[in-house]
Amino acid sequence: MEIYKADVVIVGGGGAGLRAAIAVAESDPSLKIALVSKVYPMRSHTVAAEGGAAGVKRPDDSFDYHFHDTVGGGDWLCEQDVVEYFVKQAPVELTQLEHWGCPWSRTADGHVNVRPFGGMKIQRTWFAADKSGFHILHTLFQTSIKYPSIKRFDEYFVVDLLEDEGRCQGVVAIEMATGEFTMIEGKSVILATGGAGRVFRESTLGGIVTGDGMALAFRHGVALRDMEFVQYHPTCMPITGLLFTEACRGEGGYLVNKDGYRYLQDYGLGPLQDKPKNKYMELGPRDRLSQAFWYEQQKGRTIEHPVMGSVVHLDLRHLGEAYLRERLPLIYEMAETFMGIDPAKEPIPVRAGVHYTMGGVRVAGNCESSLPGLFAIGECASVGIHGANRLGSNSLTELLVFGKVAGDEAVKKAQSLPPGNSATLLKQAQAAEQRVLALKTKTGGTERVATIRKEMVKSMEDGCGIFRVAETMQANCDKLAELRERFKNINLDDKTSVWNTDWLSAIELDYQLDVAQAMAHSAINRTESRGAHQRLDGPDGAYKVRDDVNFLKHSDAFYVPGSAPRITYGDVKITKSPPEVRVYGAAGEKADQERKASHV
Amino acid sequence: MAPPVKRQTRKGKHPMSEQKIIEIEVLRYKPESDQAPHSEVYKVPFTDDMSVLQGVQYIKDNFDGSLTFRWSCRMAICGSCGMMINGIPKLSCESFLRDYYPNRITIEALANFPIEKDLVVDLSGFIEKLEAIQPYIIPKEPRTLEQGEYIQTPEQFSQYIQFTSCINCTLCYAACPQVGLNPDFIGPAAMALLHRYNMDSRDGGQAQRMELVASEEGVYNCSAVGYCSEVCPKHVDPGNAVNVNKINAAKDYFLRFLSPKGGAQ
Amino acid sequence: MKTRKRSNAPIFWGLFGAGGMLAALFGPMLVFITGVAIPLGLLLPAGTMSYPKMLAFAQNFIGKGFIFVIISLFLWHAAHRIFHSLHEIGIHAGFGAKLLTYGIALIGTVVSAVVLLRVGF
Amino acid sequence: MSKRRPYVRPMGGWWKKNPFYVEYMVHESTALFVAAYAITLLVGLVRLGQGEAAWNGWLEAMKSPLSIVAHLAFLVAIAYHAFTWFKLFPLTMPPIIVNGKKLEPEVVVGSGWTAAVLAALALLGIVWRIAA
Ligand SMILES: Cc1cc2nc3c(=O)[nH]c(=O)nc-3n(C[C@H](O)[C@H](O)[C@H](O)COP(=O)(O)OP(=O)(O)OC[C@H]3O[C@@H](n4cnc5c(N)ncnc54)[C@H](O)[C@@H]3O)c2cc1C
Ligand code: SF4
Ligand code: F3S
Ligand code: FES
Repeated sequence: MEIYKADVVIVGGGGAGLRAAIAVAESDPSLKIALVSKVYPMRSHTVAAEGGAAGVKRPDDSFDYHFHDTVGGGDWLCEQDVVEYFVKQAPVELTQLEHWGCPWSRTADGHVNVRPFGGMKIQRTWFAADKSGFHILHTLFQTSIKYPSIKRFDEYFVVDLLEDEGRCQGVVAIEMATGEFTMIEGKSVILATGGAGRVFRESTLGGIVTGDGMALAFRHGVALRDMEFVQYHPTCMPITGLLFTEACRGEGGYLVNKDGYRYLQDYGLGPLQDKPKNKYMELGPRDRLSQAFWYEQQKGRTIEHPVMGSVVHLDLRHLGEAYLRERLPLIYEMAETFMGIDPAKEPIPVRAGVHYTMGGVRVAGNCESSLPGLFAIGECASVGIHGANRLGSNSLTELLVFGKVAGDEAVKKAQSLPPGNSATLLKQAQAAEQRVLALKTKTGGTERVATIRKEMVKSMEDGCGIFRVAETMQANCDKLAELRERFKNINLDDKTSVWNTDWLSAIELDYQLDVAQAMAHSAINRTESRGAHQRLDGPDGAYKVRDDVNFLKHSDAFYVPGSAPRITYGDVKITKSPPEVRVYGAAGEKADQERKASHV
Repeated sequence: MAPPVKRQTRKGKHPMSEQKIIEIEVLRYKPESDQAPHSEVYKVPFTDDMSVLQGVQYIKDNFDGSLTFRWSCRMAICGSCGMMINGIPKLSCESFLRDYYPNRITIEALANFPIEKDLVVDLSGFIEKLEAIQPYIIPKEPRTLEQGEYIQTPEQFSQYIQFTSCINCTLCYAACPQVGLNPDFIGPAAMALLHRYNMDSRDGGQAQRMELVASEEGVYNCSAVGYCSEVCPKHVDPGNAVNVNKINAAKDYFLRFLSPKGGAQ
Repeated sequence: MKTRKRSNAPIFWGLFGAGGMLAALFGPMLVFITGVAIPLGLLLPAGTMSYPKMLAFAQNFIGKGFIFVIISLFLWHAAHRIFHSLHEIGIHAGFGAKLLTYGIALIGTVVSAVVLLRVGF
Repeated sequence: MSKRRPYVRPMGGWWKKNPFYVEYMVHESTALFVAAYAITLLVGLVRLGQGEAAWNGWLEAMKSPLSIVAHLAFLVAIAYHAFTWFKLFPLTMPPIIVNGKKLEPEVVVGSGWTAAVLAALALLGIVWRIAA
């Protein structure tokens, strides 16, 4: 086995991982950084983010507004002290990115421009046309090349964490090009492996978004927090799940049902607005919009299509071709190539699809998990800013803010800790190697990776949808347990070493099953409705509403080998925003005013 | 800012459901058992909304799990899924099976790169080239974060924005015969990225990057074939970046005799 | 960082470009005049290219320059392209290929310069 | 020991594989005609230097049917060279920005062709004037 001794190991080359790597390299150039990623960094799924990144920019905005939007948007399940830090750092980090060359869209006088986004009181979303994630990722990747202390392990697939003396001390990875194993030692390990949305069927996520880091930490006894909260995005392409960014609505797009009626006015988001108005109508939060879609479907007011299923229309026609080409060029092209639709002439059929995992590896405000030396950042982490529902454009900023925090913390660790015991670590790494190799070489199984995966995503979609009831959730839990069993009987078509993606996808499937179980069990145990977790059941429909008495709590899922995860609950940190009724549109504005009045 | 889309859109609009069968011929290569690549043909049922990538995924999921290819985003932005489709470098996620039916479609790993396995090529050379061009802002006038953002007028912005759209898909390398003939040639996408930084008003690194531009691996390997720009899915026009830098490098070459410091060594 | 060797291509590339431009602007008409119209007696007055006229042209500064530039740059343009094409069809850029292409262009340049100097001013 | 064994495909005959490349090779091969024509002119120049008889001999040779046919071929090839030379301008030249917008490729190419036609006519005119 190859051995590499680093000071800081970062797993994941997306926005979060790259930002952390740069933070370490800048604050102590003498530290050796290993940046490990199963794809070349610029392929990471951050690349797909379209809309933009939130950070206070305009004089009429304030940190306080951003704070309240975030906490309210998260249905009060946010760690408020962390949110306070986050909103203050946001503009600093976004400016830093500008200095590194990110081509943010500008106003005519040459300043960075901001656009409105759902659930935000004042527009504060920094954007680079509708390729914000792409530009952020490429800027970070290219900037990272400047630092010689960052050693990249591109197309290395991490299969286990190494733990000794009660702290995390490295990782084991497969070099995909050879199929051979490498042990990478480090005094701290930062997980930045992204989300897990691929446990669902119709999703906006790339094939690599399989929850690896979550499962890695989970198996080492770290809690996965708030896993039941899975965000459905209201405007996705049917079948493929590809995303039409919220910026479509931020720029003034309408959502209409089969009668051409802007149905959102019926769901507490009205009254009707002609121009985009923050927190009204189409600029309501995602959970509400996806739920409205579901209700429209129940009422038979969606458009039924033989192949695409139930859809509503995203109407951009009134914005005109020139404006669309300037502000939403990617969306324009996607509609043209993938659907054969000219969005300046026709409305785009859309439906809700899985988009984001609010939960993840539980970490404190300094991004460290309960396993010392193990950090988590980005979508794989739950640092506490998204609560029960993430606001669009907060997560790209999260990558930067907490990437920097974790990098700085990892530097402190690396500077103060002695090197680990290589011999012990190597033994562990070799055991991991044997375990993972066995999956490839074993014969006689009858199950295919693709079959189990297909059944898993179907079951998750049924059991953890926009609206949930105990019955299907239980069926989902049972199904996942069954699939866990069947996974043991898997057989690979490819038993070679070089670039064996059959093998890697089996390992991913193993991760996915763990993460899916954490989601399913967290969901069934939360007998209330909050943010993205909406139930329709309970005695007299008791679970349809928020229950702050019993569930103003984070859920923690713990790994139990060979069995369903154990779910426990932890407190939510509240500093200055006690839970209120979560309202938008005119009602929201009124509540805002009342709050202001009571504060003076 | 986006240049007009040349791509064809479908007349028949929404995907229809009837299933048809298309033959997909894939160039396979298993380094551990094959001496050289060989073709295999698969019969794949498809619907009109299916991309070539989905066709290949279908083969992997249903016929042969050992078929190997890169992919991720499915939306033409991550740059992983490039293949030669009927001899033309394309992103397989935004090419559609219906456009080839009823003919057989042939798929091969991107040209001009060594094949690692099946449709996966060795990109390490390309990555080294990207790293070599110093693809980061070398500040012209350093600025602190407290001073806020740099101001960039629409004119300044329009100078470089087009060259920022490169997704590193390497289709242009597969399209450029000079890359095939001389693998050391720095190539179109890397030059486009270099040009992107040179043209950015925040950057002052043009002179530092000249050494590479003007070197034997640099721009003069290009003979203006132009196919790189033709196949670029993001309208980056990398060929223009290469050719404009021939002019820059020539200026530098002759002017270095005049100026005391000169350009590159 | 790797040290890189500076390419000398700008010289050849510059000559190639200049020649290509001239050929594109004047090539077709020149061919037509010298190779078609005059020999066939079309269009232009008889004696357009008579000895005295041509000699005078070659003795005139502008005429001299024009002839020199056309012949030599056309040759350099062609040499550069042919050199690349040889490489492209698999005859690799060795000394032989250079001699055959740039060598001929150089000889042509020298010869035309000598003749033009010798016809006097 | 790594089991990698990257396979490098041969380049032989690459230019036959795609119509785009074939066209490239065709326009590159116009160089042969440019060279041949330049050599014809060079021979003429040498003859001119050798005196009137030599020059007239060259003029005579230019009248041979073989020469006429050859020059017609030069004409076609070099005209094609001119056509493609300007067609490549959007690729080979820095973009021209007018009022903050890049000049459309069609405009650039069109201007090139126009310039070529004007240059040819000017040349013809000058020759005419000198001759007359
Ligand atoms: C279509 C779309 C649009 C979005 N738009 C927005 C938006 O407008 N605004 C916003 O704020 N957010 C948006 N988001 C959300 C946001 O983009 C993501 O949450 C964020 O980019 C995740 O970044 P990350 O760095 O955590 O992970 P990723 O970018 O997903 O990176 C994960 C990294 O981990 C690596 N990795 C994973 N597993 C392993 C392993 N086992 N071994 C080695 N490496 C591994 C991968 O290779 C990759 O490099 C959007 C998301 C999507 C899908
Ligand atoms: S320049 Fe175009 S073709 Fe080349 S890598 Fe970039 S996006 Fe791909
Ligand atoms: S195809 Fe190659 S030769 Fe030049 S113009 Fe493009 S780099
Ligand atoms: S899969 Fe990402 S570009 Fe095709």
